[in-house]
Amino acid sequence: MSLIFSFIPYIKRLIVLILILFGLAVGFILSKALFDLSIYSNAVFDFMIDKSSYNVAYFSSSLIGALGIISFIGLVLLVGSWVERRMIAKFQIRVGPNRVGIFGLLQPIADAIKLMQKEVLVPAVADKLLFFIAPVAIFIPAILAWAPIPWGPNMTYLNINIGILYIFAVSSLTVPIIFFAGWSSMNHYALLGSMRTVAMMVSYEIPISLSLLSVVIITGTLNLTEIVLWQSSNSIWLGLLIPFSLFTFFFSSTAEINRTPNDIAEAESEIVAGYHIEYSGMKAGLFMAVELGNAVLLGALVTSLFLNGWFLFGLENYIPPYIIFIAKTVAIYIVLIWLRATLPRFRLDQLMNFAWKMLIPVSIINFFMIAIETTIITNLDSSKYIIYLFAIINIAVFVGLIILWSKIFKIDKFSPEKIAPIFAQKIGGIKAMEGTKSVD
Amino acid sequence: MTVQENYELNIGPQHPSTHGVFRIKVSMNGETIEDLDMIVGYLHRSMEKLSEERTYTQNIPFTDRADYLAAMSNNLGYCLAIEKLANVIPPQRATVLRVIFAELQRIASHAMANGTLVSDAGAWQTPLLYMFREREKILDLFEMTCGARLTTNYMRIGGVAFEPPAEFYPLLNDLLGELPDKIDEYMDLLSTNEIFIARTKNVGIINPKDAINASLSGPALRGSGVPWDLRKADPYCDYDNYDFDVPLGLIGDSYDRFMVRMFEVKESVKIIKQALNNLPLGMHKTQIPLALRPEPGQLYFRTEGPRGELGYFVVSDGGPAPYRLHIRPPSLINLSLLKQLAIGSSLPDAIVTLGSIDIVVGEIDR
Amino acid sequence: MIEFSTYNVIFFSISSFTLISAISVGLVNSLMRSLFFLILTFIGVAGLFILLSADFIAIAQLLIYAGSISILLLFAVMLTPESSTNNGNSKYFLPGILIGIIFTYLMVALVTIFQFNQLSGIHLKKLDFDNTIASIGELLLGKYIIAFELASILLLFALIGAISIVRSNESDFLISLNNKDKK
Amino acid sequence: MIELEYYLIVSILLFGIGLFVCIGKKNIISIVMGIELLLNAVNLAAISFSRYGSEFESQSDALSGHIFVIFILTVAAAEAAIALALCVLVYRHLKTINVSDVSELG
Amino acid sequence: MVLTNLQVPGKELSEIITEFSSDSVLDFSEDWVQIDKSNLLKILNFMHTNSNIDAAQLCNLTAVDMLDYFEVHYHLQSLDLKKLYSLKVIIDRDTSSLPSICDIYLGANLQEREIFDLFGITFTNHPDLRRIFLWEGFAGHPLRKDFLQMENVTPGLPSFPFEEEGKQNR
Repeated sequence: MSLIFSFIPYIKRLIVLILILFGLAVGFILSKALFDLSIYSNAVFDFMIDKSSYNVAYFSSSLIGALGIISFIGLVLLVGSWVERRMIAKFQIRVGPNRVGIFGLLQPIADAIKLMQKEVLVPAVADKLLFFIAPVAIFIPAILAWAPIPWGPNMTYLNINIGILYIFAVSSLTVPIIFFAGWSSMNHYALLGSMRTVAMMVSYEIPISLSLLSVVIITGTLNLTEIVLWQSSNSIWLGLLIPFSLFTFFFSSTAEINRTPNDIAEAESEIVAGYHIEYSGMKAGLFMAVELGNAVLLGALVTSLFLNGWFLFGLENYIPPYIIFIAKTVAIYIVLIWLRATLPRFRLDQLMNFAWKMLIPVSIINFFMIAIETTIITNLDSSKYIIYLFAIINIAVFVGLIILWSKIFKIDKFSPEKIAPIFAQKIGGIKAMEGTKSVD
Repeated sequence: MTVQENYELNIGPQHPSTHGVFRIKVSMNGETIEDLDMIVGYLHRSMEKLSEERTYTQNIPFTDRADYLAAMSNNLGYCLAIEKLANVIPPQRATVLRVIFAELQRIASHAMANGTLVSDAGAWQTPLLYMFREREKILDLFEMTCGARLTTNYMRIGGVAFEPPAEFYPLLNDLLGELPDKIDEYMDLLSTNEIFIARTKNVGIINPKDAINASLSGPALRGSGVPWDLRKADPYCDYDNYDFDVPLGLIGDSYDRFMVRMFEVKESVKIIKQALNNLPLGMHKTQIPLALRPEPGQLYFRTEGPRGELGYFVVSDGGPAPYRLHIRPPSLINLSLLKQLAIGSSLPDAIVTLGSIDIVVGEIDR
Repeated sequence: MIEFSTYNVIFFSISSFTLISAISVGLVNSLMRSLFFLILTFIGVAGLFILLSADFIAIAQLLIYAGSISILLLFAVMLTPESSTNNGNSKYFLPGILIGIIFTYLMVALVTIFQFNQLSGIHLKKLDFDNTIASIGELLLGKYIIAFELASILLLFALIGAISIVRSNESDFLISLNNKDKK
Repeated sequence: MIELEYYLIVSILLFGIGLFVCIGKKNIISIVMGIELLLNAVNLAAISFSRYGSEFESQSDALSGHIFVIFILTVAAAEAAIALALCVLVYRHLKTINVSDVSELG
Repeated sequence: MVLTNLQVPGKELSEIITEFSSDSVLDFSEDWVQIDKSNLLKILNFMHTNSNIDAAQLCNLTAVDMLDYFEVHYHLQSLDLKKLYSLKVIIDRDTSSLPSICDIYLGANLQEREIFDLFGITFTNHPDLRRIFLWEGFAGHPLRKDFLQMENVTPGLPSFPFEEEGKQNR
């Protein structure tokens, strides 16, 4: 009997595993119907078109799409915080939340409820209007930026042909809002935090725009869906073709959304919580939710721009394409959590030096290289395999540039190979020290 | 730039990176620190006044509440001082047990110091929890022998309070077995991590002459390369028949102090192994008269605590209680250079420097 | 004559939103709040551009006005500390209102009298630009290439000038920190 | 239907408000804000003309309004940068950015 | 009279000091040398700079309230010669002030502030002499023996709590 008892915790996990597999199987069988979710909004459109005018039909069908995306974001916010806490716990050899619900799955809901019933404190000297508007206003760009993301073959909510520029404009809207959040709470820490964020975000928008520019040049369109189609038609992932843009985009947008290793804004050990220090209750919850939403948004952007969106070597004909897209997004999100769990934080001026002295010049060079390559690809219409040659060249140049640059600017002042300890030959003060110095 | 008045910032008593109730008033111009003022005393219990109304044995629990992260080494220092004053000779087995527990406490306190330094530099407490894994094992060993994990109150005048239980030695052996490669694991995780190097290299550099003049001691002094360790210079508890090395730093920045503490843990493991090999049999405590009355006189006795030179200045007037007991706080005196180090540097650097000097507020305020 | 259709509703709501926030830029007494309403006006004008199906210009407006010029104004307000509180009215407050009203009255009269609709045909042929960005790109680098280059030079001079004016001696934090690393 | 006139009236109102802010405000930064409002009003008028004009033969002619606005955007950005640099300089020397105080030349 | 093994015996230290400045050693015993308050700085400077004494580091600075006078103890150590020197200065209770040694030993700064805070001994030309532990408005100095003016309470512990009379092994 004791044998069975010792298996109790494992039986629980076994049951959950079986449940997940069963769900996948049912989903797979049903997925023939769930392949392309746009059928449903079109059906609503056709139904409404003969009932009333074009605008009302268009509006109601787009409502269905919006509902889909907002529910996905809601799901992400709930499950995301659970995944993040469990992952960081696993990195730190501890268990993470497992009390509330099975495996702690209800922990995010418990957090949300706790935050909601907390009293909302408003500093007396705070600028009431900006103080109340900032947390709400910071959420709008985070959701707006989801519109042009291509989930599936024709499942893009807003298939506008300036997709990248739209995302760039919406993300640059958050900067003044963060500043108002920090400034309006009239707290020294908050002001210092918001000034730091604004300085960092402004100086990291340039590397992002340069890296996105090289993507636009090589694919020829700004529309995200067409970028994904270009990647699948030329059967190469942009992440491999232009690796430096992928690195720049990924690193600079960690700075843009204040995640480690550049979470300067709310650096716990220095300025306690940066710009959202005075917010309590659900307002603080909103700021944390936005940070989580931005992280997953970054994952979605990287997958659609660099990792060939919903294509996975022909797998998309069997599995619904948006499942692949979500899988890739979650993969990038896990990389972000991994960064957050392990890396310490940059100092602000190191961050700025890195952006201005390393990222911008090297991405300009990278941008020229890719311009040359696109002219070769488009005008000389050479064979299809030249792209792979370019991919290899680009990777080599990428590695060479980074090593070259770090040597020129001697950014790595300290070569980090293993350090041999220096032991004292004889015990004493200054004279004894001269002894040891001359020896080694 | 425009001459606006400096930007007052209170890194106040409640702050994640001040290691306890310790307040720094900083006036900054932009990101650079113009002026720094340390405000101490939030944890001042006036231990020295209380110790004048308690007998020598009753004062032992005070000492492990002075530096609550290194209770064993505090007890050791106090008991050795009183034994020397009342010339009580502890049995051989007690001295070796004392060395074992003092070195275990040094490992636990260094794990705490380096862990908090790394989480000050920004890593989300991951290295801290790795180091706490070892610290937990050591604290379990303490709990096994003397019932308490933090304020151990384990040493008595004339020996050690209890004999460690039977299962103490096998547990200690396999802890010592796995500890060195755990240290290598942290070293790979941190010492070659570019961001950690960028954050701690050339931060808070103390040159040896200033370190000696400002009477720094312990890892802060050895970080600047000064080869001074009381266990070698003034061997108490017959440390001289253990062979171990004293690691030194190169230029005295936060990175060197971090590495000095890391290597010191390895040396402590060597010491404990040698101590365990020749642990003599015999009594763990000699009998001392209940009303211990050392003859009038004064004594300044020093031991090498994890944070530096832990001195006890005892003046006795022949009565059962010390006429005057002064504890030399290494944490407080190591801070005498903090102002020069912080002025001119930025706030994150000052926080990392404070973390690398490794203070415990209980010891500062006594 | 204005029948109720979604297009009208959207137009009137966005334009009233823009005008109200534009008015409150002038009337609010704290400079930071007036800056906030200015950003709302920029977003409202971007909405109007979308109604005029000029999608590239709407996004560019959002990006440049609401994204960067507002940050410039933010930094200016921060660098002049006590100014961020008073957004008081100069002594020409009433003449300002008078001039504003007279100007709008005259221009509106001009617009209504000259019947712009008849001049440019009653039912204006609405050109639905569906894809403006491609043709704007060609125009910018085709017909207006000189103006494009001049604009880039102008931007270069303006920014270098602005930086060299404001930058004072070596008190800049980043420089001082770099020198510290170097020695 | 929404005609050209409605858009022109909105841009004129915006222009009037810009004028009011420029004239009626004491603070240099508010005046710069007023100028931004004026430029926005001009942009709006340009785009509405390019949208409702019917004499254009091809789309490229119709887009001339857009090009016009793009150049206004760049000029506005450059002008705002210079204006605010000057404003900071004025503050540094005269400790005030109140327009009526900044009157003597010396 | 107890000596730690690095400590230089009083007699030897007093000879060194008298040979430097004759009248400054007022008294010495096995483990301390009492020097005159007036030329304290001169002696410390001499010990700090002289190479064969080389008192490089100030270990400890404490004060003891001996009911009718204060004793301030300086423990200096030389790292290279591995020697510990302990000096003592006697100052009377009412005009309790001493010259500050901050400019010779930087480490003395905080310790002198602590002595000022707990004993009330003022150190002349100390960089910023103010209370370190207690708040400014605190009346009195706790470590003085006459701090608690209760009538039947005598400072210190006169006898062991459970001891019967006569059997104390004084």
